[in-house]
Amino acid sequence: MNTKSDDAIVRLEDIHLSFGQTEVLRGIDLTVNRGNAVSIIGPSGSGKSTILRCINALVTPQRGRITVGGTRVDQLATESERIALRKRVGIVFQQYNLFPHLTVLDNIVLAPTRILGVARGEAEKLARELLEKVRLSEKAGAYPGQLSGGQQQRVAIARALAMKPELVLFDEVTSALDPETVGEVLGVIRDLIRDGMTSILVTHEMRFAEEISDTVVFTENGRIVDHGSPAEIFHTFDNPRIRQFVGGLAGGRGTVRTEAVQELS
Amino acid sequence: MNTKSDDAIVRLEDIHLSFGQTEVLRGIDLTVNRGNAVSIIGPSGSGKSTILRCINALVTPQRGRITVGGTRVDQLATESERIALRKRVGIVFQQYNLFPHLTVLDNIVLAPTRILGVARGEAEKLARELLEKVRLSEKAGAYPGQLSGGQQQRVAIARALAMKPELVLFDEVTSALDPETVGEVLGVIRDLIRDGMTSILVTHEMRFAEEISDTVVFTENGRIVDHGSPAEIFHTFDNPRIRQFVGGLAGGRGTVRTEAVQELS
Amino acid sequence: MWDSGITSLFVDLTNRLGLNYEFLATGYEAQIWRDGFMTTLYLIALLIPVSLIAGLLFAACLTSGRLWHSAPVRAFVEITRNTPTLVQLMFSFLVLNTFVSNLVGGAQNNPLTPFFWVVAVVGLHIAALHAEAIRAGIEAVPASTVEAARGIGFSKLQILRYVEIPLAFRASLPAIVNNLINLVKLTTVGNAIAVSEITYASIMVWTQRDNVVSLMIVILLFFSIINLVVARVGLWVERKLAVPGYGL
Amino acid sequence: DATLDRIKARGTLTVGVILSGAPFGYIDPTSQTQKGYNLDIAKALADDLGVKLETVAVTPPNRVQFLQQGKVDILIANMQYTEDRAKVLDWVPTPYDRSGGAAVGRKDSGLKDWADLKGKPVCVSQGSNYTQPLIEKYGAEVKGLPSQPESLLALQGGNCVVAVHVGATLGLLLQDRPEDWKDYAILFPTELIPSDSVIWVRKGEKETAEALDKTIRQLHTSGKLLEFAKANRLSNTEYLEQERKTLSASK
Amino acid sequence: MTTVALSEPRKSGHLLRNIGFAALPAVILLWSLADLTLGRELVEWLPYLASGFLMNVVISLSAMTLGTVVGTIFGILQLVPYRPARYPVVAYVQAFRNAPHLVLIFATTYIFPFEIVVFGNYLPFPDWLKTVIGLAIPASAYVAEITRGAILSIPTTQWEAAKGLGFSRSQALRWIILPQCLRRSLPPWMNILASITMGTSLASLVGVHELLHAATDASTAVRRLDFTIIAYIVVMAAFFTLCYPIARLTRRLEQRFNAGPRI
Ligand SMILES: Nc1ncnc2c1ncn2[C@@H]1O[C@H](COP(=O)(O)OP(=O)(O)OP(=O)(O)O)[C@@H](O)[C@H]1O
Ligand SMILES: Nc1ncnc2c1ncn2[C@@H]1O[C@H](COP(=O)(O)OP(=O)(O)OP(=O)(O)O)[C@@H](O)[C@H]1O
Ligand SMILES: [Mg+2]
Ligand SMILES: [Mg+2]
Repeated sequence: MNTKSDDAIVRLEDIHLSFGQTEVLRGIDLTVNRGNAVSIIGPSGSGKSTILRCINALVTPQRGRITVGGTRVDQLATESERIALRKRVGIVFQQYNLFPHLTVLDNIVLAPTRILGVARGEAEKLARELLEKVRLSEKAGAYPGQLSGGQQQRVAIARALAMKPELVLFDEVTSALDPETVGEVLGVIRDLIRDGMTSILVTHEMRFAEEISDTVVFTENGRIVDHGSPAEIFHTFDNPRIRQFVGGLAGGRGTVRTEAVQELS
Repeated sequence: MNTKSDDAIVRLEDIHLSFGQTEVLRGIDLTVNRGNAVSIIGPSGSGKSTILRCINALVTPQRGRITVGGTRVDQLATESERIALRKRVGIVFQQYNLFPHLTVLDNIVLAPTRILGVARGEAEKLARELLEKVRLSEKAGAYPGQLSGGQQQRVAIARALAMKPELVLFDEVTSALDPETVGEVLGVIRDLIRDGMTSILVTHEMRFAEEISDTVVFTENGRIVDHGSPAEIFHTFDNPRIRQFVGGLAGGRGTVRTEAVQELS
Repeated sequence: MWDSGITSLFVDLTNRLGLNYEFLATGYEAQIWRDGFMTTLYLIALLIPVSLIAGLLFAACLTSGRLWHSAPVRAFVEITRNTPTLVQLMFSFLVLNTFVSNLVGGAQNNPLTPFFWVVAVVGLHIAALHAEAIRAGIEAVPASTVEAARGIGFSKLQILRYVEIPLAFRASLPAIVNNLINLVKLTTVGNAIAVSEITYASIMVWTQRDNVVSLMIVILLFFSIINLVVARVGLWVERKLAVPGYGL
Repeated sequence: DATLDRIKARGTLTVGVILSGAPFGYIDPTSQTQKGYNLDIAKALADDLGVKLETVAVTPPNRVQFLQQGKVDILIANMQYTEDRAKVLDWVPTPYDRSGGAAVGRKDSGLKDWADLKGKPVCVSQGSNYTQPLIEKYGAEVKGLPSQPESLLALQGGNCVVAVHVGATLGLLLQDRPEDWKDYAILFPTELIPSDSVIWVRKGEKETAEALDKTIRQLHTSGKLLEFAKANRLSNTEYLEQERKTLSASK
Repeated sequence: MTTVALSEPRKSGHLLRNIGFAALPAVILLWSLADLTLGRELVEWLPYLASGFLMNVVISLSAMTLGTVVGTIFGILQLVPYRPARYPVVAYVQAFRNAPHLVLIFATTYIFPFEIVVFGNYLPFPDWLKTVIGLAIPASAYVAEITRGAILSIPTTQWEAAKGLGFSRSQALRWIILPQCLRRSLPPWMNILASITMGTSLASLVGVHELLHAATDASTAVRRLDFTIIAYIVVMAAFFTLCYPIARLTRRLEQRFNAGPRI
């Protein structure tokens, strides 16, 4: 089903996962190649976030194989092995990402210095470069509470990048933002993907997914019901369910978002 | 400027009011005849709520005369005189303001029994009639927290009516509601006005204002910049400012609301 | 510390107000009383860090998610909160202390003094209250912030150290300051086991001299001032740690 | 004067008694009433005045307060005559007992005399009149506990080398509960400030004191006091016997 | 995942709490059975101890009643716009919130007379009543703070709605604001109740016949070391049995009010 390739950095095979009684993932297969961007779309509760959390070893599936850059994630036994994996896989969530008691700079510097043991000076230098990349150089000394949602989310991305991950996971990073600030965050992600960052994105921004993805995956009910190039998924509409889903979103808030995206490109 | 008539129940003449440095009302003249419904429309901050609060003696203007059914409101000196006025003039606010510790029935019964000294049995009888009127008979024993916003607002209207006021003021009673419940509240107000209740409404629901008002007043910057019949105000568009204001609202959320209104009529 | 001239002037002046501080001019009573203030201050200075450190430990146990860590602390918290501190203190000093003595083979080997028991009982009692406050603070840290930290690769301990505790401490600071004010007040129970803090010293004086009102005024003033200082310092720390856009 | 009139007017004599333990005062568990030597004296005084007796339990820290406030009319509370007390209170001249402090401590403590207590921790009850001599004369480090049981527990817990209380109480305790106290003894042969236990009244109440004095003398001469003492197992009745003789002789 | 982890200790914690509740009485029972002479002494003294504990309950309830009435009034006074009425009350609250209970009990016992003259009649003013006042003073200061906080936490729109209906300030306070405060301030009020109840044991230090004092009396009379120890455990068990359910109820109410949709 998936394009098997030696360049695969992430490979999920037949992942099954339940929380108590509820089956959340019912056999997920997914391959992501180095340098690619994969978007996961699908209705709420279909298991999108859970897939990302499996890849980052935040949850462990009951069945199936997960390989991330040579590591068998499903077989990691100890917390320290899982931590070692997480250093290589960055993740950015929808909300409350930043540590509110630390300045922007300290938010970014904390993990490299405390986890990787990088010297403070070096970590700060990298942090400032990353802040430049996410266009927030002037906010280094601000606290998260003083930033808009979009700015916070960009800092969260910079913080994930500060660990120099091989792969970054984005879980609906713009869902909690007001329409005005969605564009700036998506702009930053677009730049990163153009620079060759491998990434998996869960998103509701269809236009954006279409624009930046190499592959789009549609999930429903814990299964991947369709996948392919953006053109195949968004324009062929083999699957009436996807048509309905994408159509519904585009008619609603999709229009507003698209403008914001285009503004920045 | 205003139609002077002996049947006037409310008359405002040259009302000026400032909060500290900010001039909020800069010469308001307004007359409301018994049995009429007057809508006040205008941009946010133009002083609409303040006009209502003046009529109800919740604030006292620095200059001008306010007469409500023979009482010189601007000259009321003591709190007890103001309270006597408020018994005759009901007001319903944007935030429904029900008393959360009392049931719906008790919310309605409290003021008549405690302030007017009506016997409990009689007050309850009236309350149940009013609940019937606002179509909430079955909710008499519920607490406000168990009701939807629209239901709460209808209870608030019933509560105001329980004092048998000569006049009811409505201050954007639907602004805090979700679109689905706007219609039911407007439906109740429409019925009351058709039954001959004198009322002044501050509202953003243009279609509704057009439908039920005898007079529409447009305020801006603490002044009444235009007034007339709904047809004059909404369809002649002498005033470019009003055209812009009404147009802007109609294009935005106006459409959604109109449906809700029509559903109930 | 007190020049005798000033003392007698003070005694004279207050005497005219109908207050009786004559004992200040005498021998051992004045000494006991002055030492009482120092002992109280010393107790407070010692108890504040003790209660905070023990409170942190308790909170760590309570939130560890391991039953064998949380259950004993939970039990202790419940007992200490629901029985009078005075009785706890007398029980500890008169009963537990004897057990300790027997354990170490006689009272002469027992290094535990009444002072120790006041610090232990009051300190741990307040620590239990701190722990509850900190636990509430830790539980108030948004789960997604913790998950974000996990996602970066922080270990459980690191998350506690760099994220949860700093945030929980800020959130629980008002409650902690309130507990510290209680701590200051609680030091007075020490008199029941002959720790010569200020109320003990005052009892020693007024049992001989019938000048309760005079002493009471001073004690109330004394505690008001200490608690004013504690509250002020708490407020200062709160301001110092305040983070824009977070909490109150 | 005022007190005597009031006692008569009310028909009750209110006596402050201390329940610091047998033989002087304690609660009897079965009847839950106060018993002891002090109580017997109080009863005899009330009977003699022809009024009812009302007793109020007092503690060393509050007894003087209670008397001065008028909460009690007189104090029969193991309070020995001292010059300091005589400055603020009046008293009934004839003592009803003579006692001093005894020190109970471990047999192996090696303490031989009061002077050995210098610098050592000593337990007493709060407000005890042994505090001052222990500190000023013997240089002991005094620890005042709320009452006698706490003081004795503190002794057993090793918080002080000796506990100093009224001799008779300690004597009886050691005698009655040999199991608990087998390692302990009254250490010093002499008593601390042996002085006369007197009945205290408010300052200026001379008449009351005189009236009561008459009764106390009578109780001495009639042998009643000695009888009470024996009934309550006071260990040392030497003083009472002697007093009985001298008073009878002078009569 | 976190939610899954959390629910586990909660269940066993529940069991633990109920076992814990019976632990102290169980110790007493087992010990009394193990040494029957001790058990007999204890049984003999139980009525006396119970009469002492009744005093604790009486003092605590009276002090809370008095403290609540005075505190509510003071809490309202702290918010009146007239400074001469407000400042003394604010000073009272600040001073007595910070004063140790013990010191206040000492103060009231020693400063107040033992009887008061009312129209030439001597009314006794017993010690326990002085303790009631000594504890009612801090209780009223705490209640005042709670009341003030609760009134301030009621949204101003409620005042406005009441005013709009024609309620006067005091009517609005009586019928609308205070009833809402009641629910908000119930949990903190119960915390004070527990704290004051525990404070009643301090009355033993001024010679009031309450439980701890009764236990001391008993120990004095029995003169057995093991009895003294078990008496302390009885005292702790009594307070625990009284205060623990209050604490549990408080926490339940807190959770319900925090989670509940209304208020
Ligand atoms: N820790 C958990 N315990 C129990 N059930 C969970 C847990 N986490 C997720 N679930 C359930 O698993 C299902 C899939 O959740 P998931 O968060 O992966 O969906 P999603 O596709 O990301 O949805 P959304 O678009 O709303 O974020 C949901 O039904 C959710 O309720
Ligand atoms: N109590 C007050 N103190 C100071 N300024 C006030 C007060 N109440 C209202 N204002 C100011 O008076 C102006 C008019 O307020 P008002 O509430 O009457 O406007 P409005 O037309 O009802 O607006 P909206 O549609 O937003 O409700 C605003 O600028 C407002 O900020
Ligand atoms: Mg999700
Ligand atoms: Mg308004």
